[in-house]
Amino acid sequence: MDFLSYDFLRRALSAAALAGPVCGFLGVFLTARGMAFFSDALAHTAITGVALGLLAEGAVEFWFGFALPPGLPSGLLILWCLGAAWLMASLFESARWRPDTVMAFCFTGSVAFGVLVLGKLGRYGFLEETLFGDINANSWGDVAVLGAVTMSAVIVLGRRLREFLLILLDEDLALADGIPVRRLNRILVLLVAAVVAIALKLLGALLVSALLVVPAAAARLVAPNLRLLLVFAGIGGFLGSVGGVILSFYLDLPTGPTIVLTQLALLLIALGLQPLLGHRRRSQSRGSAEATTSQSIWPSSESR
Amino acid sequence: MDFLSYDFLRRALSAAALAGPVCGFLGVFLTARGMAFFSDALAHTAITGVALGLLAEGAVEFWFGFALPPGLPSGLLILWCLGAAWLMASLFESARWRPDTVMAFCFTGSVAFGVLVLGKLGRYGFLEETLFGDINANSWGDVAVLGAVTMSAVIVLGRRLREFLLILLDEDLALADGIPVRRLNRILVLLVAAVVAIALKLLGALLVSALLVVPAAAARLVAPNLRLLLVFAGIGGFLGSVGGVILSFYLDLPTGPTIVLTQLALLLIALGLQPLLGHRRRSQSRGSAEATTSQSIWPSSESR
Amino acid sequence: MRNRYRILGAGFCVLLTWWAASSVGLADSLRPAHPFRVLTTIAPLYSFVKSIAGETVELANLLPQNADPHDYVLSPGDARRIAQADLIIRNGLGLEFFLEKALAEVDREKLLDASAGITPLPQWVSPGSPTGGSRAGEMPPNPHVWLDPVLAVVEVENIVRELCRRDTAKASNYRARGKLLVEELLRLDERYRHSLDPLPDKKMVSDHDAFAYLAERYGIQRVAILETRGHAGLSPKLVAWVLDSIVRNRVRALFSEVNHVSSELRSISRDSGVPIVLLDSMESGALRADLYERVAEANRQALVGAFQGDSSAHP
Amino acid sequence: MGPGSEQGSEGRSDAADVAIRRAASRPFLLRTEGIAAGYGDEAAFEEVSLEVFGREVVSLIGPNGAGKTTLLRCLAGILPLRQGRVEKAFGLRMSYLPQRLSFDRLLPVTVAEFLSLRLGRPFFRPGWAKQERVESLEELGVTSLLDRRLGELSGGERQRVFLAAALAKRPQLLLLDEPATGVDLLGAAAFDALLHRLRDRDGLGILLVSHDLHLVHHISDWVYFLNRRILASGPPKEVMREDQLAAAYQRFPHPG
Amino acid sequence: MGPGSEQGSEGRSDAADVAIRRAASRPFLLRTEGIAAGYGDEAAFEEVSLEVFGREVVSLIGPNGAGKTTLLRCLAGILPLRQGRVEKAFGLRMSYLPQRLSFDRLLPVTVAEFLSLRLGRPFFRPGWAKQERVESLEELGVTSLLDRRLGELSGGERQRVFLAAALAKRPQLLLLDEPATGVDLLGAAAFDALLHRLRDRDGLGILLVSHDLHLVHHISDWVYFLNRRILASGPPKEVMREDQLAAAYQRFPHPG
Ligand SMILES: Nc1ncnc2c1ncn2[C@@H]1O[C@H](COP(=O)(O)OP(=O)(O)OP(=O)(O)O)[C@@H](O)[C@H]1O
Ligand SMILES: Nc1ncnc2c1ncn2[C@@H]1O[C@H](COP(=O)(O)OP(=O)(O)OP(=O)(O)O)[C@@H](O)[C@H]1O
Ligand SMILES: [Mg+2]
Ligand SMILES: [Mg+2]
Ligand SMILES: [Zn+2]
Repeated sequence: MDFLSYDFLRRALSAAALAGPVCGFLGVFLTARGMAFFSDALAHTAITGVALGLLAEGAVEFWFGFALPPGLPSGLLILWCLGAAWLMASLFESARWRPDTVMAFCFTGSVAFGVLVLGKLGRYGFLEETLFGDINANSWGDVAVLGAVTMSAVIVLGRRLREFLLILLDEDLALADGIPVRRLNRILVLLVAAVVAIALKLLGALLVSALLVVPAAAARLVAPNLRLLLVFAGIGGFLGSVGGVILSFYLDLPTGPTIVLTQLALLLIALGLQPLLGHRRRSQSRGSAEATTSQSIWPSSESR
Repeated sequence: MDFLSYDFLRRALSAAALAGPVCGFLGVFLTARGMAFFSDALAHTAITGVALGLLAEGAVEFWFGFALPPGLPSGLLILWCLGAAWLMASLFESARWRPDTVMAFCFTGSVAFGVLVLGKLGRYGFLEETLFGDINANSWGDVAVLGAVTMSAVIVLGRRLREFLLILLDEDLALADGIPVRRLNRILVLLVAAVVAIALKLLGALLVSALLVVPAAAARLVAPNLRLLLVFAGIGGFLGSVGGVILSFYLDLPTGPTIVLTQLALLLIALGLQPLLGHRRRSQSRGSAEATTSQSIWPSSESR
Repeated sequence: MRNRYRILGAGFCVLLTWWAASSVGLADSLRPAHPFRVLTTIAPLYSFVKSIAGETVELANLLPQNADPHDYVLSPGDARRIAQADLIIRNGLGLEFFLEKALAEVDREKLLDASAGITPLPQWVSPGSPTGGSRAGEMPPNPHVWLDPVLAVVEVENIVRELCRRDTAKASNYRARGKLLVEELLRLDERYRHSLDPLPDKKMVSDHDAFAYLAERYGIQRVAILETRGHAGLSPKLVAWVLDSIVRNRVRALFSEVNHVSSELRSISRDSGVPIVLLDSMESGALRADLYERVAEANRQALVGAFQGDSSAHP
Repeated sequence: MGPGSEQGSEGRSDAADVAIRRAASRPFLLRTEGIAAGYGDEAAFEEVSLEVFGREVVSLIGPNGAGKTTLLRCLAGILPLRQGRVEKAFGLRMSYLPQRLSFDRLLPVTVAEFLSLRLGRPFFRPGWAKQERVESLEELGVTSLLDRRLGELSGGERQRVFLAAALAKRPQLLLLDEPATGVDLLGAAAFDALLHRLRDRDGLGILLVSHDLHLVHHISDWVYFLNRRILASGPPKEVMREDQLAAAYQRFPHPG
Repeated sequence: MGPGSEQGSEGRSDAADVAIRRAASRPFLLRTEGIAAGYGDEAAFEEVSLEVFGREVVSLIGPNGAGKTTLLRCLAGILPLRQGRVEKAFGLRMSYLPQRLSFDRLLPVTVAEFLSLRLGRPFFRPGWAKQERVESLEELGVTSLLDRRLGELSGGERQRVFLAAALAKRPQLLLLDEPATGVDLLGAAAFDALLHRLRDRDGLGILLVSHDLHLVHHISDWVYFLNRRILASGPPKEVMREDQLAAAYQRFPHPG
């Protein structure tokens, strides 16, 4: 395989292979709660994060006389995203607004503030970088951080899957079953934030939400049940992002948009597959309808 | 007033005064249906619109040998936005996805496609323009188009307010009452699309959703009922956008972000006012609780 | 049973991930012998190298025609070209922001800043803004040095020196052709001087500060620059100040570039009645050896035309 | 008449008699002929033919999942028909109370505003609800809730509000899907009295879906028993005798 | 005993007697002491002190908006208390059935998956629900719904599923908020039988909120009458005599 001889492509592929499935999986949770734009909003708050980072850099240089390394380091960006996610999660719980409203004003507010500050500082370059990202410019260090985040996401989700899914179904029921809903919600949001903070470097704020939303949306088309929804979303995320990297190499296109368009192609394929699978689902539910009519008219009388 | 001597500022002020209240008003409908990001998604599809416009321009020049006026003309942009809104509205009705999921993949798909094409054409300048817009660069023609759209929005909403609000409350109930829910939903979506297409030139895709979402979110904080919610959202939209233009002149800041931050400042003021108004509301509902307890224990027995 | 397939599928994904991640350890591919590979970032540098080295080097340029260096995003092809290049020639002074990340992995030895040794001008700060004047010193440098033919000579000399050092076998060839190019550039400078010096009242309002060095060299006063690229709109105060300055200074032309005329400049042109004259910063020009001479000549004629006032659009 | 007017058994002339008397004395409102509808590819009900006249309460009973809600949604015009046709009296005004209510609980709609919207009263001056004494609002205890927000009502209060709004619309035909769900004892009694009054005084036709067979038996003029198809129909006294019902269930596991 | 054990009237020793006998013969599960909770600044209920023991059905009745649902939500741990305290038996396992069910109707969760999640069974192999014969699933007719999606059930079917899941959890204390809403006749009968069996055979304590006073009267061992405060409590035979109830309503319009 020709493209594997380039180190930057190996990095890009590893990053895509790590981020793709985890994002797809997390996306199921986000799309089921009307938070499809969460990643998007979070990614755009990074603009304000970058702006504040630059301000802080300037302040440190001014007051203490030494220069920080330029730009907001990855570590700080992750911290920023975690903080912003925490804040938004608190606002979600305030029950005055729907989550998407909260996200929308955090989104626009951050963009407005960030753009103002970056404009005053004359550092628009960072804006571009945050909006578009560059998967071909990441280092093995980034991949390692991504790997760590992915691992922790997998571990947390794996161990708490039942709880997370119950919360997804009905928060009240989950609370009554003694599940720490608030805590798990926060954990989920922070996981997404960490993944987004890193995916940001790969795809940029404008496209990162595709990684989370599109596989889940595609999986909804073909999954007959929740288990397969989760599995399909993970697989779709993997195929879309790894396939996107490979395609972008062979077609010599920017990688980020190619990944997104590959994911969307998967969505269209799922749309095409739907009639076939829909058929299976229909016959399934027809089966259960027969079961209903074959019992006596009051459904429960047979078992008495 | 110093700033009124500049023609471009008069234009900017008129545009803000027209777009602000209508966007605030429409925002109430969007935020109540989990469509806070609709304007955002729509605005970003404009990137693909611009890209296709450029492609078409190139094709025309190549095949027919004459050059079209550069850029996508306003008229075509509006048409594009209307088309995209129509498509999204059809997808909303498909009932496979939540609206925000639909918007998220339309959003990222358009950005990805647009960035790819604009990148290949080397016309990123249009991307900037679409993302950021500039209220100070509009012409009286733009203002006139905005005025026309605003007028039609006001007329449609004013005449059909009851229907629109019933649909907001419960679509099934509205359908049973003989309201053409589908048609009115489409009309609403198209109105938003037209307003967004024009607001795009003022604030750009990144910030346009603030015009729609923030006043409605702020109004929710202080409005004790639906009537005042609508009124406050309209007033908030007006104050925020006109105030933003004026502030941006005196503080020497870019206008778009300043409008958004002014709107957000109004939101914070509303948050501060909330305890006061909350007090009123409490005593109100305490009143009604007394009414409940002053009837006999079965609430309806008193009237029998 | 079906469940087992699902688990197998998931396991397959994990395996693929592992494979992709571990393929790092694969042996580096062997590099076959190849001609000297030079990579430039923008079209004017490409045109210089093409003039100096002709077909003797394998020359590539990063920025495709029409792309804007201020907000370019690298594609995997670009990353490959960077990885394969023996010498990367960039303009420097912050122009190639898009390269910073990618270059972090590249051997610094392979890199040449063509603008080395030039004292840069700071980026334009509007005197109209309250903090403007005091901040001039701390603004980042303006990278567009190549548009001044005299500074272009410095860049050409830098390139010739580096090529000779790296590719000693063809050094004399490079030096000879470099000399020709320098002479050509000096002739251009002469023509600029000849045609522009006699013209009075040379004032410039533009929406991209690409022509700062050129203006400095030939006595064109930059009245106002509305830097719109990558900006979230302008402050109305700045626009108002620009409008006032245009009237006060009797500016006779607004300058912009093909495909980059900002809507703000159009609006100002409409409001003030001052026409827009198109120049070319070559940033996104066609990849040809004679790009520089041709475009510089076209720019000269446009400038002369604008300042001679034969464009009778002035009110 | 036997439990089904569909079977051509010995009860034929008897059933026909009752049906003819029913039709003769009352204004025609709505008739369906062999309609079917459903979700996906599957029909929730099929071959349903029924009639509703003015000045009568027609009940639709049947087990969970029988298709009652689906049928009402079809008649209300929410769901499209698959087959058959619906014939309506000219200019028929209908009002529908859905089984599931869904709206944005955070939206600050007050009860008075909701009533204004639903009843087509002036939205920006909802004071009318307090001044005018609307019968159904008063009797269902909704007048004391007028300033409350719809989203913060208890389940039963909300049901009362929606029910009162549906009754207050004063249509010619009322479609009620489990209207008394979650409503307390006195609320249910008030509802019962209102139904009687709307039928007898105002001549409304009412199509009622309910699992409360006591209510159905006591209030209905005509009962349809639905389980994907109509298995039996007739006056409640005849259809709802316990032995008859049991027999009917045994006899028609697969209707048609 | 009179309709309220709260009043220190002539029935005092009688009421105390009954209460003592009740406590003596049954394991303690849960006791609240003067608790209050509500929304916003307002209390939905106040000064509520009640007890639930094992092997008994305790019913909570009261008008719409009385605070019954709010009280159950407090006991289930969903809503925080404002005042008072709740004492629970050590390691008490509770199961709650909410009055309003809300979930994403588009999410493709099957009934079997929901049951796996709710009952803590293996989520990726929901076949257990078909193989094992779980009593409450069978009797409430949920076994035939296992492959259906939760979002496409009818109202009554959905209520059956949630109810069956709550019962199948086999907790020590069941909190049921209007459990038989929308469930058809036979479903309600099955539910009734199940309640009896859970109480008598498995020794569960059950706190039931219902507007079906017939059911309450017939099944309860103890009844609390709530309208923001507890107005009366006692065995159903005593609290729910119609004259007594009516008297109680007249006597306590403003409790406390
Ligand atoms: N989310 C909420 N926000 C504000 N107030 C609420 C909310 N939910 C209920 N209330 C109010 O609290 C009071 C008690 O409500 P609750 O739901 O506990 O009543 P309930 O006894 O269960 O009534 P029902 O029999 O109708 O179910 C009512 O006045 C109700 O309007
Ligand atoms: N949105 C839906 N999508 C798919 N199937 C549905 C949907 N709603 C209902 N069904 C199915 O259609 C059939 C009829 O449902 P319907 O709601 O009409 O029953 P019902 O008679 O009203 O029952 P209940 O007494 O429980 O309210 C049921 O089998 C149900 O599972
Ligand atoms: Mg129903
Ligand atoms: Mg309740
Ligand atoms: Zn430039």
